[in-house]
Amino acid sequence: MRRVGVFVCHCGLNIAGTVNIKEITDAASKTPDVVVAADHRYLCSEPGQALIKDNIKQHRLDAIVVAACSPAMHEVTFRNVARAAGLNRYQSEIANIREQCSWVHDNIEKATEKAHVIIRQSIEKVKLNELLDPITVPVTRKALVIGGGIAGIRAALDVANSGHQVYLVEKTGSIGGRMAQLSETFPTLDCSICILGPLMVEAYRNPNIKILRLSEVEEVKGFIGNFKVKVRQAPVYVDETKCNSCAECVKVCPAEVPNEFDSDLTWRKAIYIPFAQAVPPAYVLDEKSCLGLLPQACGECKKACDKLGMSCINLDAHPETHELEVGAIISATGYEMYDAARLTEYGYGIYPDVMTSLEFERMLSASGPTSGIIRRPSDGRIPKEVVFIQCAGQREPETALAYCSKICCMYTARHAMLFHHKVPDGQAYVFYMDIRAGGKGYEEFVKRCQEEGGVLYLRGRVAKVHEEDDKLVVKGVDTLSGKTVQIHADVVVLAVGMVPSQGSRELANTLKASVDENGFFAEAHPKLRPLESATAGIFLAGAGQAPKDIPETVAQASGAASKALNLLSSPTLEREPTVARIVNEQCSGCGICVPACPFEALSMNTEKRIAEVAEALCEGCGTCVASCPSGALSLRNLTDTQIMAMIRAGSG
Amino acid sequence: MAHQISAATVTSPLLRKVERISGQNLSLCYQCGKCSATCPLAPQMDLMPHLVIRYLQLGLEQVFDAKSYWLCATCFSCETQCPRGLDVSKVCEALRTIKLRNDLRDLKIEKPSPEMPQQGLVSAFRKLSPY
Amino acid sequence: MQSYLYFPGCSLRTVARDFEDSARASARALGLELKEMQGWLCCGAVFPNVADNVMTNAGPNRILARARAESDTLVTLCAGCHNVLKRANLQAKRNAIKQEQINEFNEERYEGGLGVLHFLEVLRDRVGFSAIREAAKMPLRGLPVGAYYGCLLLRPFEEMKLDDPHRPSVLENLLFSIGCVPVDYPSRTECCGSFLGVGAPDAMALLSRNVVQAARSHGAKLLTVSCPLCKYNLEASQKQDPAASSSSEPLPVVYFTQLLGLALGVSPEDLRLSDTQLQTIRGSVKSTVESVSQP
Amino acid sequence: MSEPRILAFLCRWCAYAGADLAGTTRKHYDPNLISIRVTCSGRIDPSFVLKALEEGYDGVLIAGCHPGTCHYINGNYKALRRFTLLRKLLRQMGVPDERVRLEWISASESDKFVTVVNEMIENLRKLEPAIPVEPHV
Repeated sequence: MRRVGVFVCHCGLNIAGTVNIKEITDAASKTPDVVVAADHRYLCSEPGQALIKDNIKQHRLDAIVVAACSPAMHEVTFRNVARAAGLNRYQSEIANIREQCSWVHDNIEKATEKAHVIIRQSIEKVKLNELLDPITVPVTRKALVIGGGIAGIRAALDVANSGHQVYLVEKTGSIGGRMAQLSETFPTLDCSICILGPLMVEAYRNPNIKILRLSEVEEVKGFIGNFKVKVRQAPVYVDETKCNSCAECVKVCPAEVPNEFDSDLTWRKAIYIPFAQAVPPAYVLDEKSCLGLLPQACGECKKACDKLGMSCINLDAHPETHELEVGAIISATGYEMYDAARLTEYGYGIYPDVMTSLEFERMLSASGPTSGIIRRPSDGRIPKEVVFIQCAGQREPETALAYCSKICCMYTARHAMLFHHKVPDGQAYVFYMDIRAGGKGYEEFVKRCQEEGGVLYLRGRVAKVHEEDDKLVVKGVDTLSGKTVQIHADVVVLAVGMVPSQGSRELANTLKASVDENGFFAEAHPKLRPLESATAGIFLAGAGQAPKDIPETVAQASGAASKALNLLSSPTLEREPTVARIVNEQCSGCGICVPACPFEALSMNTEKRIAEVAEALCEGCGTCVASCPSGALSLRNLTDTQIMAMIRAGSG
Repeated sequence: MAHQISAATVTSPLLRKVERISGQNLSLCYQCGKCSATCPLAPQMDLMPHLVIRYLQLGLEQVFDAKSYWLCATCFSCETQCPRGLDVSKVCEALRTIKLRNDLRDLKIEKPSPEMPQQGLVSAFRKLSPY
Repeated sequence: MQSYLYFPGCSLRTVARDFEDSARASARALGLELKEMQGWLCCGAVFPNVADNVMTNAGPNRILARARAESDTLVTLCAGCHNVLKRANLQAKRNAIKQEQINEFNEERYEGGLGVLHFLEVLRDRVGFSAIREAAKMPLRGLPVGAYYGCLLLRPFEEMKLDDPHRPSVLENLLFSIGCVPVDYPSRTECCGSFLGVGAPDAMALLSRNVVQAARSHGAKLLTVSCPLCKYNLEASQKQDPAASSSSEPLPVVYFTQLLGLALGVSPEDLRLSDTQLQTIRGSVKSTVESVSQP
Repeated sequence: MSEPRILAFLCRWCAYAGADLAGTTRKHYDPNLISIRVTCSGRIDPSFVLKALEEGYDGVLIAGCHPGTCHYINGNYKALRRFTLLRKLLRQMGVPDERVRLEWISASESDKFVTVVNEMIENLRKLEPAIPVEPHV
């Protein structure tokens, strides 16, 4: 015989306006095992909570049901109330009579009847709840940051500066990411590498940060507080501790390939420095373009280096696997540009003077392929008329990306103004749909670009770009005047969208984190938990989670770092105890549950020939329970018996 | 006189009728103008294709006064380019259909050339006459 | 000899005999037979573009039903008919309720099961351009041709799925395989004016002239098409063009099958090529060869 | 004739949150629906559905996360597989398809939730009232 108390919240008129509170409170009080039922205008308020506590003590309750708003709102609140009154916190259940009853119905009689059913269900459930306590597990107080862009660097620095060790894993030969490629940043027109460079060096010099370049996460096992990570590092042919960037190796290297840092607008050697400010400041040997590693055929770089007595180059280097133990992981994998060649109406890849915004960005950069002079890729001439097409392949659910990349309005304004600065007698045109300039100083910046740059903004889209006598004919529309327009341009710049970096989806699988419909890392809650993935202990920063600009990225990176630090600050952590449990006697040892578990929490004990649950690994989804043919598995506080009781409670 | 906008605007009988006959959801249109930019006949139209949609969104009967929807050659350029998957040619067809079903106007053809393929004549009758 | 069931359509039996005859002759030269289907009728020229129209679906569905009785594949030539039949076929697959209405109306049932192919698809996907290259005994080396797609072969893209709607290549690849030099010009997928030639000839003429001019200014010596109505519009607009007559000869328009046939060694008479067309072709092929061999 | 009643098993990460959102945005739907919040659609044992039908519910709705978005990686795929088998069983028992539905409803798709519920009730109205499934059949 249980002693249950039922508490019904009016929530002002939110519930009381549609549900007859008196009727359901009376009905609840007559339910078997219910000792007391009471109501209050706002149960979440101090007096409301006091009412519950008083009743628990006065009636010696051993379980409570709170009929109020969704458990997403106040489940924790009322568990704490129960605990404060001396109950086990898992002896509290919520009956959601607001979001799923009073707010969605208007017939008082029907809503009252339904609220009563919902409360009955919760009573049946709470009566079968076990006494549980959170599980305590130890924490490895180190962090792993995946991705060495501005988000990863910021997050790594924040964690490291708090005294914890950080592994910063970067896929390419240098940290710096996309931000290193940019010329100036909006809205301040800071030189991008000038503000990023010092941070890169700071990360390199920080004794708590270990940078693993040319590396990728291969395997992640374990769980929050105790991850075991395997990182595969490609062969490091050039020893970064010895290399002094003398560039003798580059001079002799015979292999030339397009330089990805310059968006393939220039060439680099097979042995190269990713860019002038690269960190670690060392050369990289690109296996794919090297003329002969296996078998060694060329070796000119090594000879040149050895001649100087440096011996930094080891052509026999092998890939290495680092096994790391960390407590928290921050994923900061960033973005890449949508493939503009897929937008066939604009002729990217066919007409050399149709370029992407990132290519134009490189051209604006003083260290870029043209040393900051804007030139037409086709003939090197300085363009006079430039057309910028915003939303190229964006906000197009039927034809390309459905979403808005958020930064293009800003950088396009900047591009148009910088073009005007560099080519004063030139003319820039911008096709736009809306100008989205929300952000500190952003609207002012766009207006300034428009005014100073003499840019002609045309509200509409472009249908087609084609070549005509060494000009690009741009056919578009200005919807404000209702006229179709045609511009003979020298260069067309496509503001293509941001897409998740290649391999994000695979990494998400490895991390057991999920991605959204566009392939970006999914946050645990879009409003309230934007820095965390749904998997405990995996945090998110930067454009790998959603398109965002640099300030937002940096803010999110620091936020994710603080979340990680929160976790690393204590030697142990608590987890929800509502995990799977196995009754050994009932287990037939069939092993069906083992592959059903997505978290490898189930395994076969070969000696006893039964399955075992590793509680620390169990996330509590209950998939194994539904798969168990002998009923040996159950999910604590959501057992089959409880669900059956709830089904019955609802039907009568 | 200002066009009166009210709650009835968004459910105007005209809008509903056009949506039903064309099978298109006009609320998809966000007025980017790509249909007008791509329409080969737009330069000859008195109301740009995107404005045809806009007039309908606002329930403006004056859309029928335009000659645009008679000029639509059903080339589907707009359909191919629309980022939201709308087919403006179907909307034009719906406007023609409404007009033709209401007043049985006859297609006036200057003596067609003997070399005109049948498909041209049949298409014209199907598109521009009530039969 | 591989045989395909084939739908001619009205225009091909009257003003566009040159299209049909050249297609069947080229097919024969490639070892294919285009076997005319039984009991065909007019496809209706346009696919009903409004949602509540059942009647104009009657024609194409009767055709599909009758073709299905003979084969599982139906080949078409005219881009207009192809558009109607392919889309009617797709509708039968996608919209069961509507199909039932149509079948009741027709009292002749079509329940899918037919593949509708354009002859270009047969050439590209079944024969293959490399096989055509080998079979082209008399390649039209260096002939600069503007491939004109128009609308109905490509669009609505999601239904036709024949090629990239903005930058198609099937005609160019065919032209390559028979030695021609396809000309890239911007309006090759733009509308010729279609049926507006009947009710609004001036509107049509503006569009067609734009196509012709663009092709000419990019160096095309002739245009090739897959639709009798396109051909008529492109030719008629040039005849009526007051500006063009003084400056240059009209740009001839031929069907792609005529060029194909010529390259495969079919006689010009069997392809129904006119003297002017033939002169242009021979002139350009010859002159290009000369210009190459001169230095 | 009494109104048809539905029992919905809602995944707490998506469909339950979607149903909450319908509340927050005050989108009304038919009141003849009672929900049970589960951890994941993969938690749902086919016997729950049979039990619900046995208890006299006219319909059962299972709603989980869209493919690829499961909070527990792939619980929804397992739900789909179990559902496919369950469907076969239900057909053999003569239970019309309208009575049991599996839907993917994300936390933001309150509209879809409302549409699915209303549509399902509407479809159930057209059916004969349910004869409770005998547990031993």
